[in-house]
Amino acid sequence: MDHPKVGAVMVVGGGVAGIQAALDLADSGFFVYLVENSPAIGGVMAKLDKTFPTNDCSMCILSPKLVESGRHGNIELITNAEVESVRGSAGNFTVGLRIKPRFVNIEKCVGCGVCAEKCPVKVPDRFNEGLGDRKAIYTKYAQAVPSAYVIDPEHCLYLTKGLDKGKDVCKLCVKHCASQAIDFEQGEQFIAKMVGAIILGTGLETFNPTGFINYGYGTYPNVMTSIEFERMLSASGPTSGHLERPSDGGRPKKIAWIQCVGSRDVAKSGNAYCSSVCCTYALKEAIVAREHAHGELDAAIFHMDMRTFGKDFERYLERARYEFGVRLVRSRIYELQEGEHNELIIRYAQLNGEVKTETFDLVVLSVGMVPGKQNQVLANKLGIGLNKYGFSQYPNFNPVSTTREGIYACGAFQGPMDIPRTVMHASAAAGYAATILAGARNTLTKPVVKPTQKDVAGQAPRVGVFVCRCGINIGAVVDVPDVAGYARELPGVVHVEDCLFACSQDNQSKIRELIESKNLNRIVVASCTPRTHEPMFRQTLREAGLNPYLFEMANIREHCSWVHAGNNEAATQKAKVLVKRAVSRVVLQQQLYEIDLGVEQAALVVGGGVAGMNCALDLAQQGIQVYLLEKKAELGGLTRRVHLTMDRRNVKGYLESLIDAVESNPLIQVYRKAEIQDVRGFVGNFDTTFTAAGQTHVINHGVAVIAIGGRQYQPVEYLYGQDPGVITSLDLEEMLADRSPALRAADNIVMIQCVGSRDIERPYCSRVCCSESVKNAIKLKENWPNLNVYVLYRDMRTYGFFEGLYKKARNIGVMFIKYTMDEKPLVERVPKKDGLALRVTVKDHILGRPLQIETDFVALATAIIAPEDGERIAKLFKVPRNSEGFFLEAHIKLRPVDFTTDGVFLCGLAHAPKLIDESIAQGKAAATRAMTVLASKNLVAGGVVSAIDGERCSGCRICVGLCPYSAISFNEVLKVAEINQVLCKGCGVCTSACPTTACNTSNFSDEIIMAEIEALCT
Amino acid sequence: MAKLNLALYWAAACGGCDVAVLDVNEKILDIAAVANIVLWPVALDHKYADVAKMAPGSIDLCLFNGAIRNSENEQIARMLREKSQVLVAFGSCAISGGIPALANLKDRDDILRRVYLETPSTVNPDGVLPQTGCPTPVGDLHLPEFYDFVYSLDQVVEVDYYVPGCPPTPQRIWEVVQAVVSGNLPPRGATVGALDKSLCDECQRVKRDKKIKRFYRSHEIITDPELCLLEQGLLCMGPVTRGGCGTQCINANMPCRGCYGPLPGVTDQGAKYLSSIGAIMDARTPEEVDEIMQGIVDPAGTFYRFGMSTSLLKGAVKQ
Amino acid sequence: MSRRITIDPITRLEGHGKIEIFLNDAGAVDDVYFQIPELRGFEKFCEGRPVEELPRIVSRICGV
Amino acid sequence: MVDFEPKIIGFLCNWCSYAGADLAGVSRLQYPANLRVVRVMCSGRVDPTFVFKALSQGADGVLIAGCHPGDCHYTEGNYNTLKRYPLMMQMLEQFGVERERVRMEWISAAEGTIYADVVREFTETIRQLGPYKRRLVKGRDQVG
Repeated sequence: MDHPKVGAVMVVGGGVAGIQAALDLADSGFFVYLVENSPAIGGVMAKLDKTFPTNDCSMCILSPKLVESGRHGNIELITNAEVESVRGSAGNFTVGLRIKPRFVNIEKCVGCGVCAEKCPVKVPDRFNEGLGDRKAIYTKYAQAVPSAYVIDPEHCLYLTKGLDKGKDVCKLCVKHCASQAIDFEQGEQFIAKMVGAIILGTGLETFNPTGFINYGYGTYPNVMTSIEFERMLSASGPTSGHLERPSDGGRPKKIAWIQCVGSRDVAKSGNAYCSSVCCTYALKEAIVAREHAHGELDAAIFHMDMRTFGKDFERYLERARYEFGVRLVRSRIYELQEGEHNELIIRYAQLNGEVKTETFDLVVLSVGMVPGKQNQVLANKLGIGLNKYGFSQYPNFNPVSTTREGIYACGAFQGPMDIPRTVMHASAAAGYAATILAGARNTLTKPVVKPTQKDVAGQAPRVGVFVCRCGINIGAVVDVPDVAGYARELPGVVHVEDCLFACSQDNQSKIRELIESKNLNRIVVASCTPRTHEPMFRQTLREAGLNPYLFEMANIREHCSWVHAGNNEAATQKAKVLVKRAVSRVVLQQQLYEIDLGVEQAALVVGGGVAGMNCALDLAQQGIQVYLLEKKAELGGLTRRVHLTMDRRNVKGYLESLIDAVESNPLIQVYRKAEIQDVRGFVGNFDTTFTAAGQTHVINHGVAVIAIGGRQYQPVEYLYGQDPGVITSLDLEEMLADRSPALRAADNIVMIQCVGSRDIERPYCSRVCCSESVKNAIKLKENWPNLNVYVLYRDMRTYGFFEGLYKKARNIGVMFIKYTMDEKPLVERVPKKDGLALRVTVKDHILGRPLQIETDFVALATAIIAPEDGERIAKLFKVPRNSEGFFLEAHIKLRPVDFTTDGVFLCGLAHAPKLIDESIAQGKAAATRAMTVLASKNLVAGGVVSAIDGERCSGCRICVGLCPYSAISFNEVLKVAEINQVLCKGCGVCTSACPTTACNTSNFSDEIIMAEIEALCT
Repeated sequence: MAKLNLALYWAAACGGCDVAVLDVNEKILDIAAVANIVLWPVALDHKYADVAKMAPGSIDLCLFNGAIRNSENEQIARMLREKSQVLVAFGSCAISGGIPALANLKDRDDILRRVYLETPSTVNPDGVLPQTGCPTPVGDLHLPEFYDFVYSLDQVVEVDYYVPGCPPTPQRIWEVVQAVVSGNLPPRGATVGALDKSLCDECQRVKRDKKIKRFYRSHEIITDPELCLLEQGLLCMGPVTRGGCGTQCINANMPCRGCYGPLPGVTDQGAKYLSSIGAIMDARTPEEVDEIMQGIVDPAGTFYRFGMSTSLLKGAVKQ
Repeated sequence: MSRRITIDPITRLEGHGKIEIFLNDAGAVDDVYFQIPELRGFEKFCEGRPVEELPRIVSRICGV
Repeated sequence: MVDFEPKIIGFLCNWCSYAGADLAGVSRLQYPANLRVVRVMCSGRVDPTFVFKALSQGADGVLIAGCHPGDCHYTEGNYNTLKRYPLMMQMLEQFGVERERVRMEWISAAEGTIYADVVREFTETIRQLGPYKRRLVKGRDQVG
């Protein structure tokens, strides 16, 4: 590429995938255009009530990222926009965008919602799957980002009936909009943006089951899709979380979920893949539904295989079954009948063949994932190929690449995947973009300007109070002038303003000007919630040269006017008390400073497997010095024993090329037979001592990545180790690769699944064994067609596109026999003519009678277990592990490769069992996340943090061990506890636990909170 | 240099503080050498009337111990305040109500009924309760009024210095006397005769990490004399109490009960201790917490053993 | 005229006390009252306290 | 005592319950104006001293609200609240404070309706209970 690289990236699609990729890139020195075709970012995840496997509330964990990307200096949100054309090549693209008019000026609109109240037109709300309705002028959902409203051109009276006839029809919104944000002159815009790379994350659509007439979706009112049920569960949904039967609004007593609607189905939908998420989300919906009904609900899930293969998903299945009483019925439901009160009758065959009928109040169709409608249109415009199902995933060792260089894909655009894997792929895609644009880092990003700050320490407080009307949102209920008058009398207050919109741009300049002219050293804004507006006001204080922490808000909107609308007198009194609290707090607040810390531009990668090597390569290609430590004598880890991927790609060849690339990269220093002795320091400044080949080294590095992989379970059951015929699937793969004669001579081979997985000691699924066994079975049948291959399984978990392999195996005669935990197969050695032979006895689930197979080989699908030195590494880096010994990430969905301890990252089997492609993606994701620390050149820490006064600490150690971020350590020499302010997140738990007030959290001290209480009580 | 007029008085107390002053043993002579004791009911025979006649401020130093429980306590407290240059709240009762203030958990009438009517050894057929006034053929008799609340000294009169402890240890008393004699006293309102760090700073026991699986009542466990008592599951209030007592109770293998009062900046010793204890319980589920709670039977009576009067809630009030 | 002698407080013992001596006109003792004004209520506030803590509480009945 | 207007103090954790209260506002759910909010970064920061301080300063009821166990933004902060609450309630009972006056709730950022219900229900409970009679230590001059 001769032309210079553009230091910007376009991310298409504003769901959780696009948001994660955008934030990672924006935090590591690239400008990002986040293009979303709907009026607000958030994607499908914004529609979810809770998310598995932790039952976190979806909005709780998504909204911080929404707000952050909404106001990130290096991200430009372009909503209501679609990609029209793309020209150029990797490093230098020109993308044409078509922006549909919003008819509302985003800058001016403050999201007060008055227009929506006045708008006469009601429209079925697609966000709530049509269950509720919205107005013609609306926001996509309550916490939408951007929060500006948008007018629906198909339903707005003026736009449909007035505009072209030049008549002023309706226009109530214009009349009532206090900040003149409505702008009907807006037309369609075409703009072009220059970017270096493009990331596609336009996500999924749920399968529309109308075609399944036998399920009666669309005709039987009490049949709904899982996404509609999700909206019904959601507290901010149409029924605000109450379970209601659509037919009569009554409370459902019995709900059935039908799995695999539009997935694993060739006949009707042609979607022969498994959508990977429906089993687990059905469990979640059943659990949450039972919680909403306080247990008085019979929840049954009709399924073929229960595919909970992700990290902690198996435990979730067990909890659903035993703790939450969800009924799991293994039966493929063909059709639904409707009784005369709209109840639904299901006739199904049980395992033992007996036919049963049950009636349910509600049936939820667990619809699968299909590619977004525009994905095909977008792919054509970008010139990238999609597979036969319309997804972009295709067999190669670059899991997030597309068929065109410089364009990457992540999330459901690639293929059906859950949110943790989506977020990993988003970070990986950001990593690819960053590597090809490494030279152009920090070229287009806006530098963070820090004006000089005047020191007001010691001055008597001079408080400026700004009481906001927020148009009529506050003003209509709270008597703002009365509150302003009251505020004038409060001690320390020298100036009070009564403003229409405190957050508007012109009011920011008024605040700056008043700080100057009135020499104010404290600011109180009485308006809305600090959660969304505090950062903005703090920025205003910074620009006015005042320490941003000398600021406090009184929430007189969400916590006052909006919730006491009918009681103006009480709301006004309460507003006064809330302002009094804010003033009594702000006068005690001190100036806080953020500490800039240098970040050593070097990374330590522990573990030289596929994940570790990919991470090291990505970092090195972005100019970072990498130290790669491998415990064994050679690189490669467990992958050395694998020959082919599921779709027959040569793993050995890939591994060799990967090892060459690592060894030949000048910035990567590889240390074999390395063992870490000691790790000190913290994010940006670690010092690690290790020995390698007899020498001791001490290196300084800014970040650390743990990629120490996993181990293969050594079976003790099924005569493993006592009979040469009993081997593991990896042994079998080896023999297959060498076309070993013993195999050629064999008549029967029996594979047994879940050996060491999904049992009491290891209650997790090792994810890869089902696909591995199917791969081997197909290769066996292709080599030797008349060889009998049996697979004894509990649940066949060939997720995603591997479902095709499972189908192919069945077609070419591989026999699958289901066994249950309490009737495991029996492997014995029985006398045969010239010695002993292996015999496997298993109960056939269809015949219900034991089946005896004399076999030449028994191939055990053994579990992947945690790395053996996991505990030692965990202690060295002070990072947690889960009960099974795998490492515990900061957040299973939103930060899957970070630890709660900053600066330490995680990838590969050490996180959880996964396929080679997934380890590659996670390795690259870890590199990207590490770059957000390394690229910032200086880390900002501090602000609201805790500190311990060494003079007053008595060494009682009550606080030591309380901190999840290991920020508190004990100084054995001085016999006092100390807090590392870089790691401290300011939660204040140590301050509340400290018995002597030696520990204090700045601006959340006991003194301040007591003052607040006093102000609120008197 | 003229002798120091010294007064020692006891309100609702047990006399332990006065005996503690005697425990300075031979140094009592040094005190006698520099001080002229004008009131010390436990040891000397001065009468209230004598003190009443004294000019205001003529007492240089008054060591006032005991809580204010009845009107006589209050009356004498006000008189001594008026007569004294430096009024010292001496010992836990004067500073924060002490053991007598445990009565604030009970109702005034229940106390009288229990003491004068219900106790097995009481013979009081006609159920006579003490009255403030009692006419007799020869004249009226008066008794002080029994208040429904036990006050600390500074809730009644202004106090110049606080010397905590139940009782304050002799060495600390000697230090206070010397400080007064030499005149180098910290600003008024300060606590003297105690440290600004908690007992843990003084305590020689080995401390490892505070993760408590179970709490024990003191008779339920034989404690290891080397190890921190709290870490062994005893509710030792050392961490939340001022040092200065030489960890006497802990040295006797008994958990500290917080008589030296809270550290500077702590508003309520009992609530603060509860906050610390809650943080170091090793529990994740409500069931586990209930399990651990079995070992804590009387939080109010234990965590406010000496500080009920100055606690935030002050006592039990019938709602 | 009958006289009344009050010894308040009585000293050199634990606790508070007051003696009121009433003399008749001849100066002889007509009647004497010995009054104990002190009450703290250990009998009541010890209720509800753990038995093993009692020795550390009731020791404050008298510290002399 | 039904015309008495209770004064209630609510300690809300910034990440979940405060956000839930915001959502109740955004969704215009109506509830009585008796509860006044103190925002803390984590419910684990709420020291029982604050609850006693509120009661002693004139509050008739106190609410402590945090993230559901497992949801905590700081991973484990709310477990401290879970551990302190029963011990504090046992002590409050000894001080004669009725159990219903101090309440702990787990409220997530999406549970605006639950927050509004809790405030409505809690205000009514306290209204029925009547004002909290606190021990007033009158000024130094009129003791007794």
